[in-house]
Amino acid sequence: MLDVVNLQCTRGDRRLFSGIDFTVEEGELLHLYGHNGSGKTTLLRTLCGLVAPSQGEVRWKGEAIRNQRDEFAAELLYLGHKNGLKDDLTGIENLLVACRMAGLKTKQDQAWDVLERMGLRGHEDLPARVLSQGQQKRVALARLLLSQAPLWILDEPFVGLDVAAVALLENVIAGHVANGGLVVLTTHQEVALTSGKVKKLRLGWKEDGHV
Amino acid sequence: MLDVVNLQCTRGDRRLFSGIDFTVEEGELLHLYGHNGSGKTTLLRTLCGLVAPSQGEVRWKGEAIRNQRDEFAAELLYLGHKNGLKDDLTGIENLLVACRMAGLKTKQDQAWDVLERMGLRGHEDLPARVLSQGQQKRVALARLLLSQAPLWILDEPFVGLDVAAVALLENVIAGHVANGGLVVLTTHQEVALTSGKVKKLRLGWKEDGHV
Amino acid sequence: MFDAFRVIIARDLLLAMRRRSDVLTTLFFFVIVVSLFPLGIGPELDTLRLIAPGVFWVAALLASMLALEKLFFVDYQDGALEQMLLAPQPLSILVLGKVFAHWLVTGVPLVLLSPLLGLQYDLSGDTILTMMITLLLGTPALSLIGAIGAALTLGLRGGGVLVSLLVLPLYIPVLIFGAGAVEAEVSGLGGAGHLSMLGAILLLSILAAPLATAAALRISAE
Amino acid sequence: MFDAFRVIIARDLLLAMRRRSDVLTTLFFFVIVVSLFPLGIGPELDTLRLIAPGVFWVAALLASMLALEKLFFVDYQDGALEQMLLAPQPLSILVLGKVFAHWLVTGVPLVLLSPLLGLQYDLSGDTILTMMITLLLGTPALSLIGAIGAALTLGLRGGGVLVSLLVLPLYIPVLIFGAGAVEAEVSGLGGAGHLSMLGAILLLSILAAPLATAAALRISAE
Amino acid sequence: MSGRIFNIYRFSSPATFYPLAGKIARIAAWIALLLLAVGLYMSFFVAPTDYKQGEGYRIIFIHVPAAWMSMFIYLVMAFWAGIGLVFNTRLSSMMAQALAPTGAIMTFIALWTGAFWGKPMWGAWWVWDARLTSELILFFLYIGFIALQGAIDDNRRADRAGAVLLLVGVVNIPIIYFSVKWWNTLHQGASVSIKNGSSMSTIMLQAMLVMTFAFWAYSIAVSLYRVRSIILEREKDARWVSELPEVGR
Amino acid sequence: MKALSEFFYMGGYALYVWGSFGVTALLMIVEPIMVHQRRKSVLQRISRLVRIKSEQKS
Ligand code: HEM
Ligand SMILES: Nc1ncnc2c1ncn2[C@@H]1O[C@H](COP(=O)(O)OP(=O)(O)OP(=O)(O)O)[C@@H](O)[C@H]1O
Ligand SMILES: Nc1ncnc2c1ncn2[C@@H]1O[C@H](COP(=O)(O)OP(=O)(O)OP(=O)(O)O)[C@@H](O)[C@H]1O
Ligand SMILES: [Mg+2]
Ligand SMILES: [Mg+2]
Repeated sequence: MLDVVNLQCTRGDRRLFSGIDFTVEEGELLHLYGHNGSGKTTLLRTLCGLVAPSQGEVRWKGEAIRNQRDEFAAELLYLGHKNGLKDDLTGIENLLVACRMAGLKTKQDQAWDVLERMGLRGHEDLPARVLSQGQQKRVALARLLLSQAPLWILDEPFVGLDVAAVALLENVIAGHVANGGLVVLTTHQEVALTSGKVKKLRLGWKEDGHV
Repeated sequence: MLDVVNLQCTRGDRRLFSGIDFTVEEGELLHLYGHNGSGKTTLLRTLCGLVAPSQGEVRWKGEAIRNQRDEFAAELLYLGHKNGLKDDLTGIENLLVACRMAGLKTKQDQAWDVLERMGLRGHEDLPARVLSQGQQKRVALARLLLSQAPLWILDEPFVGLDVAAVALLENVIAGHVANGGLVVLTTHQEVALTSGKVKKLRLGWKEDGHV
Repeated sequence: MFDAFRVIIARDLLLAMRRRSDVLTTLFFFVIVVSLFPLGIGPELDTLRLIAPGVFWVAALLASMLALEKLFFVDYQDGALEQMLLAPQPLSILVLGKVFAHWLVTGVPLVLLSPLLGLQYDLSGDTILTMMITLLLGTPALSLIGAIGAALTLGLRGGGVLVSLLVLPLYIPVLIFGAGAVEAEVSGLGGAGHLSMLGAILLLSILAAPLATAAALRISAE
Repeated sequence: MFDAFRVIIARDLLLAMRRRSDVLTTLFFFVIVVSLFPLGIGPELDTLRLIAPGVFWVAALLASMLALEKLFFVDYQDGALEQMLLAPQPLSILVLGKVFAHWLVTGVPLVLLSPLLGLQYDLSGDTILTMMITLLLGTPALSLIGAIGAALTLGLRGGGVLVSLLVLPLYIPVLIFGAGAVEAEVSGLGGAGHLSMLGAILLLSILAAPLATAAALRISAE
Repeated sequence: MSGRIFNIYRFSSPATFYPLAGKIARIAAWIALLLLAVGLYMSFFVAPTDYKQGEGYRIIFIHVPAAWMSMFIYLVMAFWAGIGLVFNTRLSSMMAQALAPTGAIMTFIALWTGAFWGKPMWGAWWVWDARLTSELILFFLYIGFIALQGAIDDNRRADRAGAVLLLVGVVNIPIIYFSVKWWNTLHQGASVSIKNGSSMSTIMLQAMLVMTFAFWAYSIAVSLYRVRSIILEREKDARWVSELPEVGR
Repeated sequence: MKALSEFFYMGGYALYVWGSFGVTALLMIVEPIMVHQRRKSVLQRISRLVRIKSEQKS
């Protein structure tokens, strides 16, 4: 489904990576890893089409994503380092807006349910600004529970989450993969993904473990 | 050295915690934990004197910190969720400015050495803006290697670091504790601190593991 | 497509409601500029009446330029812009929605308040009416044109000046026709010609600006 | 203590150098405001000469007010302000340093450029000289006073309006004495009285403003 | 540089364009020097004193060519930027970038000489007249473009952002030109009409034309020389750059 | 001699005529110099790059 062909990215004067090829099929998870600054975030943003590669291309269902921007966007869910929450909207409002922008017809009570499942009961009505770091992340991740997109691209989704939330998120991801979804994620933490096929890809030329 | 007496903090309508008492002595590490939103960050900021508690007080060497603000500040190093890096300064410049503001007379080449130890060789001269998430964190943490403050207060210092950097940071913290320093930190990751006395404190009323 | 348009307008208006005082920023700035002049220049009504159209229009232009800086910046910083770029709708529609909401919040209050301020300058009823019409036609054009500049400079060092520098030359025709229409009205020449030019500029910018802005956003967010 | 003062000035100047164009923001804004008026009002030199002192001073005031918003905001957002609050030096010294650097970067260029703009308005040499002196005394006072407002509204929603609202009443005396001095000079009355009032305002604000600002920062950062 | 059709693709590669640009630049530089010498001689010694403006009118021989070049260069830049945006050719964006400083300097010269002309003729350094204003705005457009390019570190982003700006700006130029004109005719202001009575004698016209071509050649020479540096800066990792004779030392 | 000083006097317009021509000449001399310096510095940087590369290879 998602094919990456001979991808190369340059930032400033530095070539971050080149000649990257891989494929992610339905029911597969790709775990990107590598040391800090190896280019994981850049690669994920390239997969989404936010960064134009300096060489090579990304294909979705066999066609280059830059030729089918809207179609691809409809099948993609990307969560980056930044949460994309509006500080002044409450958790509920943030979730609803994000879903509707993605073209979903999410109902008010669905959103309440989902936030409760994410452990935000009693905090749904606070503006995102006063939520703790981890609670903000949870609001952002709640979109996963409502999404119908087959392809999830997640940049360090576990950062700032407590133990229980990490377990929940692992479940959600495993469920998506089991249902035939595709996931590409990065994380420095060890993550147990019980079901589905897990691929790994290491970025960076230096030895892993290099400080 | 650091005494906390009957501390209580309220945010908005919610009482985050109350009746907190503890002491951290030289050569001790306090590991704060608790679920997302339990008030860890708030507690740390109260310890620094950035947030005024609604009840109780924080004492340093037996005296309330709000009566000896500058003296306490000279013995304290706080690193919060936000890195405090200026986007447009390079790593080196950021480090030097931060140290000098803290009253240290750090030399240029000391700073270069330290950044190299933090694994930023070849990136010292880039503006912080273009560094990756983890590299920015490393620049911020480099201050630890130069600091002469006995009390370190660190809010989730391991977030975004790769495996090697986590190991390095654990070493640095352990070294500080072994030399008679005091450390208060929060983290969700399991962290092995080999030497020194480790105390733990759990915040939040709900069961840990509650999502 | 219209869904996305509606959602984004609703979101931005809600946000503006939440930061009620932000809505007032532009308006307040407009009021300050217009009211400070009598303080700086002195109270002679003849001089004031003479410079009124210029002062009003310059104030409107400055107010609009200042409001611009934040048009996309907050979305850019908290990552909401990335999500907009990845939304399955044409980006220019979303841009149009954002600009429209922005205008509702910053432009319309200014138009509505201008009669009150006109009294300070002892303007006649007709003049005030013409002034309102020019502002009504001109301010959306300013917002649309300004959006291009805001998108181009997103996340750049010193975005502030750059926006002004880039946008200013594009604003000047609007200023000239806007102030010109009012002056023509005052001097009895009739401002119809100027007004239709303003209308033409507005139309052109509705058609072209969202496309240019969308292109600029894609470039800047990279 | 002077160490910290020096470090913070050096840091802020370095930052300003990095964002070279940011240095220009205020300057450019000033130039724009001053140059737009002839476009809005029309090209008669007599009218222009009449309104020049007012236009220049209003422009300087607006430029200073706008630059303020960012005085502490960036530091607040990236966490550098927390580090400043925790530095082992009196906060008011740091504040004074920051404001001084800010004035060097935003105020001084404006003073230096005013003669050139004066030519556009066909002002005489004496008038231009008086204008420069008033600006030299007035702009640091504006920066110092403005810093209080900026600190008080830090991180509040809609900081923008609030700053303007809080700061404006304090700015108005500076505006009146500043523009007044120039006008007195033009009309041959001599602006000495106005100038000494400006000097007094400046002294007072050097003494009181940093303390007030430091207190405000502690409150806002909580 | 337009060349024959089948040559366009070949010369749109920086490696082939680089030496060609060097050659053209050298020729243009010599032409510029020659024409400047002739033009200056004509404008000071051949052209007669104007009966109305005395010797002061001689400013026209640089003012008008500079004013024309300032507008023409902007159009050329917009053309290159458009090509760069549509066909994604790096070279055309580099051309746009290389032309900008020269265009800004021409605009500045037109403004400066105009001001130095205006003082004796109109009694004021500056009036808010139609042409003056639109020239000032053109100067802002140039500075804006240069500032935008300077503020962006990434070359590709700078190219594309600059192109969007240039294209929007070029739409604006006729609007400015006519709007400013219209605005001013309503105010019979203090300004003297630029079209002064004295119809130009043929010899003056000839001198002016020679100067115009001199400025033209100068602009070509300088901008091509500059584009060579830009090419090198951007392609510094390419093989052909490291094999250039001038790099060896 | 007199002709020369008369020439420079420009019928009373000396400041304006020479002010214009002078600044124009200055700009047209400075611009090529700056372009040339830009070229020199680029070439220097590239030679350094090439040297570093060849050292790395050997
Ligand atoms: C700062 C002041 C001035 C500026 C910015 C300026 C700008 C320009 C521009 C842009 C043009 C070309 C317009 C066109 O070809 O349509 C031009 C042409 C010309 N200017 Fe100026 N000008 C200034 C002052 C003056 C003054 C003071 C005079 C003489 C009293 C003057 C006389 C001319 C003449 C004779 C032409 C040629 C007109 C033609 O052939 O169409 N300019 N100027
Ligand atoms: N303009 C530039 N000049 C030089 N290097 C740059 C520039 N922009 C980005 N980089 C480099 O590109 C890399 C960006 O990497 P990226 O953010 O993709 O890393 P990452 O793998 O996500 O790291 P982390 O684990 O820290 O999140 C960094 O090494 C950074 O230094
Ligand atoms: N104005 C307010 N009204 C209500 N609740 C508030 C307000 N401000 C903050 N809070 C609550 O206070 C808590 C802040 O907690 P804090 O940031 O200290 O958490 P934390 O333990 O650091 O969490 P994390 O692990 O996610 O970083 C959150 O639960 C938040 O909802
Ligand atoms: Mg990353
Ligand atoms: Mg926290």
